[in-house]
Amino acid sequence: MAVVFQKTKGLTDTPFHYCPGCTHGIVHRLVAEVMEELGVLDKAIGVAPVGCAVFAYEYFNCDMQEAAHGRAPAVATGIKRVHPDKIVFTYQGDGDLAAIGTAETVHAAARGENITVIFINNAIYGMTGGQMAPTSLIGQETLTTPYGRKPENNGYPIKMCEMLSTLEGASYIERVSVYDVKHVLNAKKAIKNAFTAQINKKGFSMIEVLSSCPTNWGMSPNEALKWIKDKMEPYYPLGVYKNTLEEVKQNG
Amino acid sequence: MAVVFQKTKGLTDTPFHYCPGCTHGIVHRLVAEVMEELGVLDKAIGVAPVGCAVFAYEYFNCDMQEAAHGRAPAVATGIKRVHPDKIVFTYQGDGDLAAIGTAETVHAAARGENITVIFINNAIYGMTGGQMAPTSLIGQETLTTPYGRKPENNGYPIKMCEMLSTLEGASYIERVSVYDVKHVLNAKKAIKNAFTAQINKKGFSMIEVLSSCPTNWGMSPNEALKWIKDKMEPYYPLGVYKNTLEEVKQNG
Amino acid sequence: MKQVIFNENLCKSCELCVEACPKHIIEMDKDKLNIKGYHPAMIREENMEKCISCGFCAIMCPDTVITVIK
Amino acid sequence: MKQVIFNENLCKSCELCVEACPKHIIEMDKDKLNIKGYHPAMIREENMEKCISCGFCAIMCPDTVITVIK
Amino acid sequence: MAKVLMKGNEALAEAAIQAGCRHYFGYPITPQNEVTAYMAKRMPEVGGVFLQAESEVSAINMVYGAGGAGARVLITSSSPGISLMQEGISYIAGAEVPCVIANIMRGGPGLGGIQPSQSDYFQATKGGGHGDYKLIVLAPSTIQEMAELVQQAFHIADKYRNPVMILGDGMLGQMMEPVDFDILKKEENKIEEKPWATTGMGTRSKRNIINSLELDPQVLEKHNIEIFKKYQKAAKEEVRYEMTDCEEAEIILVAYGTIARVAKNAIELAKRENIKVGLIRPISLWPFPEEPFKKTRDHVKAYLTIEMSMGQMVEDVKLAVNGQKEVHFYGRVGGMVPEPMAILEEIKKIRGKK
Amino acid sequence: MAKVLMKGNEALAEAAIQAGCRHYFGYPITPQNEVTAYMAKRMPEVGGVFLQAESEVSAINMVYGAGGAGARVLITSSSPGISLMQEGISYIAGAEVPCVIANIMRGGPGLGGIQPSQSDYFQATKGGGHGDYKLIVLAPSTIQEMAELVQQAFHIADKYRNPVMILGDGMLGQMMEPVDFDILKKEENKIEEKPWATTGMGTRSKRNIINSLELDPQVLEKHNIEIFKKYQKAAKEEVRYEMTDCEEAEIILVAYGTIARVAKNAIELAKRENIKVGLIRPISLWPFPEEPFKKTRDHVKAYLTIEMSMGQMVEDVKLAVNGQKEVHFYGRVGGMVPEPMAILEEIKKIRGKK
Amino acid sequence: MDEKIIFAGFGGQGIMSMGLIMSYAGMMDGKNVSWLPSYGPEMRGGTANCHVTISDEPVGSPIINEATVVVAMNRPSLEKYEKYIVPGGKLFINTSLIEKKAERKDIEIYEIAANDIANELGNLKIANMVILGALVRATNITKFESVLKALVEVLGPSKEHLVSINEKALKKGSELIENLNDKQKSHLE
Amino acid sequence: MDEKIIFAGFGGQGIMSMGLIMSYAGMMDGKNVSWLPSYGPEMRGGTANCHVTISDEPVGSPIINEATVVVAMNRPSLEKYEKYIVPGGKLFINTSLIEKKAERKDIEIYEIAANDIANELGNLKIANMVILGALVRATNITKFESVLKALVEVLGPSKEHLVSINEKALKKGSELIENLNDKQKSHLE
Ligand SMILES: Cc1ncc(C[n+]2csc(CCOP(=O)(O)OP(=O)(O)O)c2C)c(N)n1
Ligand SMILES: Cc1ncc(C[n+]2csc(CCOP(=O)(O)OP(=O)(O)O)c2C)c(N)n1
Ligand code: SF4
Ligand code: SF4
Ligand code: SF4
Ligand code: SF4
Ligand code: SF4
Ligand code: SF4
Ligand SMILES: [Mg+2]
Ligand SMILES: [Mg+2]
Repeated sequence: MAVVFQKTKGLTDTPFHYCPGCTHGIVHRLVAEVMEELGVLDKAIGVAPVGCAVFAYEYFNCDMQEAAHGRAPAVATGIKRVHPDKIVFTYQGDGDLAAIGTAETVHAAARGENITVIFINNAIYGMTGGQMAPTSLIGQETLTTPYGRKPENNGYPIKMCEMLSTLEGASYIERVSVYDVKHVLNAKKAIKNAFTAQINKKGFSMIEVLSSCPTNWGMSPNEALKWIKDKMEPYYPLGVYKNTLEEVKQNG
Repeated sequence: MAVVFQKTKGLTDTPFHYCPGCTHGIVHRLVAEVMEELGVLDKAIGVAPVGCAVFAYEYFNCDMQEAAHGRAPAVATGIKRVHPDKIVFTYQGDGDLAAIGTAETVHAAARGENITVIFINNAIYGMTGGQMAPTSLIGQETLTTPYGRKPENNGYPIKMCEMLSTLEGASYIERVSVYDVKHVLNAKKAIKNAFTAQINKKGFSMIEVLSSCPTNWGMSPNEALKWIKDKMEPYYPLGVYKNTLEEVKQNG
Repeated sequence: MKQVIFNENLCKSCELCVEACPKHIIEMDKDKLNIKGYHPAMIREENMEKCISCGFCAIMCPDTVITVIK
Repeated sequence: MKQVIFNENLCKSCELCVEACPKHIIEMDKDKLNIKGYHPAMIREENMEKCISCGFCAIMCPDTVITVIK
Repeated sequence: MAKVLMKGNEALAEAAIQAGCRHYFGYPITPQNEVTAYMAKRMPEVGGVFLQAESEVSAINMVYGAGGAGARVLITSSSPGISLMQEGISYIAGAEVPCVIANIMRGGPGLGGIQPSQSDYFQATKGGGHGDYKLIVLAPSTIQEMAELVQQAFHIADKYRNPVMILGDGMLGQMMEPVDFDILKKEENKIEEKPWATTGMGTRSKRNIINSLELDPQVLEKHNIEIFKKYQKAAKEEVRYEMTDCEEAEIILVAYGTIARVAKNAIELAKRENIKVGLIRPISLWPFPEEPFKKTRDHVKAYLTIEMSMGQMVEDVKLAVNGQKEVHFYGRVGGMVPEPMAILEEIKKIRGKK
Repeated sequence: MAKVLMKGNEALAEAAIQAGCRHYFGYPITPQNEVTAYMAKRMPEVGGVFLQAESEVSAINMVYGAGGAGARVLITSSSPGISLMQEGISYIAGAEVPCVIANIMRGGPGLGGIQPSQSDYFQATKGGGHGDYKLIVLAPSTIQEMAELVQQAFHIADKYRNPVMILGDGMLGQMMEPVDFDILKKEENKIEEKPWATTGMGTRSKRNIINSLELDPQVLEKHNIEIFKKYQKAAKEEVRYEMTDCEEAEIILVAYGTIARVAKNAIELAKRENIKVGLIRPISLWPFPEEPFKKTRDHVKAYLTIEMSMGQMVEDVKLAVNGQKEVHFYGRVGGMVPEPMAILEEIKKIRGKK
Repeated sequence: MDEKIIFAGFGGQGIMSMGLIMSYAGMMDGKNVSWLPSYGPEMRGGTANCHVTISDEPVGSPIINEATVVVAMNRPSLEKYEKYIVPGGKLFINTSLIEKKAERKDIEIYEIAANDIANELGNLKIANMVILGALVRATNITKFESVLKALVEVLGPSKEHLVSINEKALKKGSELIENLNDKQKSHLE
Repeated sequence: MDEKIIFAGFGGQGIMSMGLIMSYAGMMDGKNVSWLPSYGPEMRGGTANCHVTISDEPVGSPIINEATVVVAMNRPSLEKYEKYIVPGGKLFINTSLIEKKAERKDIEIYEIAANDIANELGNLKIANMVILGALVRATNITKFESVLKALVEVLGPSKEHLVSINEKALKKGSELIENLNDKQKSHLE
């Protein structure tokens, strides 16, 4: 009898509060599995965002700090500067990381702050009920773009990986998705690379995960996965945007 | 008798408060000349930063608003949305634009906000007496990097043109300098392109000017110009980073 | 012995596992409501043998409902 | 008539014009202090004719001290 | 338009539009999201601008820009978002730019919760930002009053060239009541010329400058004093309050916003037991109404301030009562709402005392 | 180390380091830049961390992270920068994270000026951020006291798991006086275990979580009440003040920080004219000292509060005096400093009244 | 009149609409009304409720601590709100989803298998209207015609096609009450 | 003793150092001292000043409204601060840069061509020390030795090589006062 799959010790027993089929759950599990596999749970300190993942501190089986909206990278910086040998990560949504937290994100990367950022791009503000995110697609209808996102009024969706990879301090940056098994497995590899970069003290690492919000997209969970693939992926190409790491290159 | 050079009507008669040889003065003049030449002084609204250029509102011969530190692009956005047919510009230092105002800068660009940003990169916080700027060079000694800027502690200097040109909303982005006559003339051309982009409603335009701060660099004004050329330019390559404009291409 | 175990009360009936299973053997138990009020996912006894223990269902499940044993 | 006019009281003695002038005819007036307490830039009468009215001095002057007339 | 049933947040938005507001900048936050959603839909219909900013910091600075440029401009948020605006608000007051800011309060501190609260009273009335400045703060108690006060807020903001704050709580933002927009005073919708605004010089000979910087202490002091002259005027002309059953009251409740409604229920309960209780409901929190206290403090036995906070407005009540009578406090926090019965208990306790 | 001549800003920084602070996050702003510069030089020498953040918003959140992770951490700024920190400060208080925040105040509102001011008193003491929380606020009057209070601030912050604010003005930051670090109480440098901090679980069995979110109103209310119990304790144990010549005083001045020094000069002037004037100098602004007023309000004729503001602390003075005696106010703003002679004039005016 | 009604159930059961329709109807009758929803994440998956006041006097607090009527669409709602009802008040229980019996003896209790009836009518989503129809008939808080008008208002132009099925459900609920025999009313003592 | 000294001049004239050295010297004498500079942009190009108090009693306000001594290193300083001096107080004027005469008749005035003397000593930058030397000698606020010790302190190890030239200037200033004849003192009436 062999266990093919069982729940990681990286997660607590608290059931997720996420909506049915929300991929926040998948990404949580991947991060937790990676931390377990790398053996860093006992020295990990996570930072939860304000967004649907606000309760992340209930789920990750390690010390956690809950940040103000957008400020997770600053909070993580504070923690990391106190405990440079601990593993510090943030878990953030697109509103959190790419709107209100833009400066904190850019400067954590520019500083080469040795932390890992997990960035959930679901093209919407999930928690507050479906407003436009900085990553919402052109034409996308949201609570605050009821006539569809228009470049003239709302500008263009931000590509964070592309933008941050122009910064020298960034060590590992990859965009992945979780819309099917293959991509989930690849996402996990990417997350492992990012944590490995941190363990090797290479500087700032970030994994952007194209993720779903069935509730606010108004779709079934499976339709939502298809929407990631059909609509998001073409605008947000998957791939490694920055990789300054010998070891990690072999890994990835 | 022909006037080869005389003071532009784009400037008021108030003498600049800048230190001797500070190139803020040159850039002020260029912006003012461009506005005069384009005939937009009567419909221009400028936004002054917090930084050595805080008194810009005393100098530009047009309506002006003084912004909070870093928030000039947001203030300009507010103005432009009220007066879409007026010419709105900001004038900002590197601390203002690339540190505290990072989010405002990035999102004005991402929105394709139809404004023009003049960005003075002097690799230092001039007004507060010479602290590290996000653009200070590695090894540069400042009040807050008394042992030289070290990547491990202070990260890497940010290249704003490179970063912002990854954004779709940016229409015209160029980096210039003013360390000699040729470069001053070229800087003026660039600034004209940026304003022209705005007049043609193309979206966000920004000109980064490598500039000097003799006082806080601890150099004579002429030495400081040489430092721009020898130290800054190699790290911050001059050139057009984004140009989505037919008309402007001809111009530039 | 081959087993796919559903921690029923965690299931939210999202059907991601259903779509993920290459053998199409997972379905919602329309006769049952779990404590959250959802029809949980299940595999009928008779279909269990078709399972190839690929773990895809568990990989796609957002709520770590599933354990796969070979 | 060729003229390079210095609005003396605006000058801060930075010497950027000095460096910019291809004819090396600009110097600081060490005998004079302007209202700001600086020795202003000047061109000696005898050097004026060397001026080629290129305007470089004015282009580099950060304080719009200089007017160039040809 | 006859009466319509509307959420407080929606009435806020609609009243602003009817008052001529064509510029809204905001950032989503519960429990005020309906304002943002309403504006996103409505503004394009009336040719106005709705802009979702990248943050509250940015939004308030857009407001500063737009208000300086002459627009009637609205921004709304809830507690943590309002905290982020404190620098911007201080700038707006310092530069004498009119605008309307609404805080639909939720429980704090920090991330806190999203249920109703009144624990930002100090921040709103004493000055959460730096420097000497005041907001004129209006606290509606019904949806109808929300509409009316929002409209007046724009008028007052223009009159004083100062930001005006609407202070409501999550309950007021979320609940629905009938609103009649027809009875709003139309004259307050008229926007007067703003010759000081940055509109581009055009043929104007003087440049317009919007600014709060003044390095010379003497000039800065003068500027401060000028601003405070406006506040003195406002303290005379903008005081608003409601008094209920105060003439013969033995105990007077003091409460604002939705809690004043709960207080009224408590008064009814008290009546049943033949206890005479009155209510002072400050509508303008700044300027805080002192008259009703002067009028009543001779005959009343004590005041009881009721808030959804650990005790904030109670300080202003004490200042107004000035030691003449006892001032008591009863509060619930974190989203808990005082119940009429509990208030009655408090009343009885006070009566019981000697 | 014997006495050294030091700027207030430098003494602040050095005292922090001596109190075991090894983490400083900040952003440049006048008139507190000497702290940043000093820390940039000193921290590497003692193996500590100096980090210039990208903004005050970011800096205060780094402080939240570092404080939550168990460090003694300092942040300093001046008025506009402190306004930007209001959300973060509310979070830190809500999550019960200790830290020390210094505000070296300058004139406002908005960009204002850079000369000394005391116009952030309300923000510091009433709560500039959202929600019910308090900072413990200490106001030194000399450089020596700056060093002592900074050291105590770290101790108090840890004791209550609450942010403590040092409230000084530009003058105090910029001036030099001799400081003797040897006389600081060494026990306050000892850092006690922080079993609640996020240090990585290691062999600990319970996860440590730093958080201020609580969606359940009942639980959030309880959390608020718990925090206020700490404040009640602080209100008993952390009250600090100085009384000078109050016993026989006819008029008592109330002033804090550097202005208390000016007030002392005014007392000397008054003495020459045989006017008996005393001084109450609150050292803790929150908790505000009420005892000195209770002790004096029977025999004194009136109080005169002197501030570099349009009148802020005067409200707390009034609350403490509770209508028993007149409370007057004299203030200068924008960087102007009250002069002893002008204070004497005010004293005479008050004496002249009936 | 001073009616205070609490509607409670799962998110998705149409709790908010029941309250809205009652409020509109009250308003059309010329009464003072207020409607207060629960909001935020507490609604996601969890319970939803709204408080509706319909009164001759201006509405005081919109929060209802003492309800004249409670509608419990699921079990947690019954458990939470039964105790809110004033003596003599009315409680409507959706027995399709609630097996538990009410405990109070001093109130009128109406047990309605709303989901089953809605199912029979061909649309599970109108279970709420079945109960609402019953409520209106049993309480006489508003006129039935007002409710029908309110329904049109609340559905709005985009959902006009749903008016008739909802009407049917309202009527069905109303009939249930009309047909009540004394035995069923026996809960009230 | 309760001496209140204002030093004023251009930025770059070493105004702050004069004040610092006096403060250190006072501290070494066991007095209470305070030093308050002007700061910020007002110093850039403009005037700089500092207020130094040296007193037997703890220092009250560090701001000086009534000075016992004023040092004016340039004309604007003279114009601004002459009126701050208490009757019988002392005013030091750098006549190298100030043509204007003092107006007060109720104070002691010392006119010193500090820049010229410094030039003679071979370093324009020590004009401030010439005046300081004179001040110390004329006022006896502190001991000359204390000033010399303070000088070493203020210059610090990095500028140790400048000690001797500064000392020279201090002594020169001191001598100027010693050599003062009655005629020169005639300003004091
Ligand atoms: C300062 C502040 N502003 C706004 C909010 C409200 N808010 C909570 S979550 C959120 C956005 C969440 O969107 P995102 O970061 O994309 O996360 P998601 O929910 O989509 O996972 C907002 C605006 C807040 N809590 N604090
Ligand atoms: C909120 C806030 N933080 C800090 C400051 C202080 N400050 C004024 S200017 C400045 C930086 C100026 O540097 P930069 O933008 O590079 O302009 P420069 O002076 O170099 O032209 C700072 C930090 C402020 N005024 N407001
Ligand atoms: S709202 Fe969207 S992002 Fe949030 S939990 Fe639900 S599905 Fe996930
Ligand atoms: S400090 Fe630097 S940037 Fe500022 S005016 Fe002087 S030289 Fe220019
Ligand atoms: S393990 Fe594979 S085959 Fe078996 S049920 Fe899961 S997905 Fe289907
Ligand atoms: S994926 Fe998980 S939660 Fe979704 S239906 Fe399958 S078992 Fe249930
Ligand atoms: S115009 Fe040209 S040649 Fe003449 S002085 Fe100027 S720089 Fe020299
Ligand atoms: S460049 Fe201008 S300011 Fe500088 S020395 Fe020449 S004339 Fe004077
Ligand atoms: Mg999102
Ligand atoms: Mg700069």
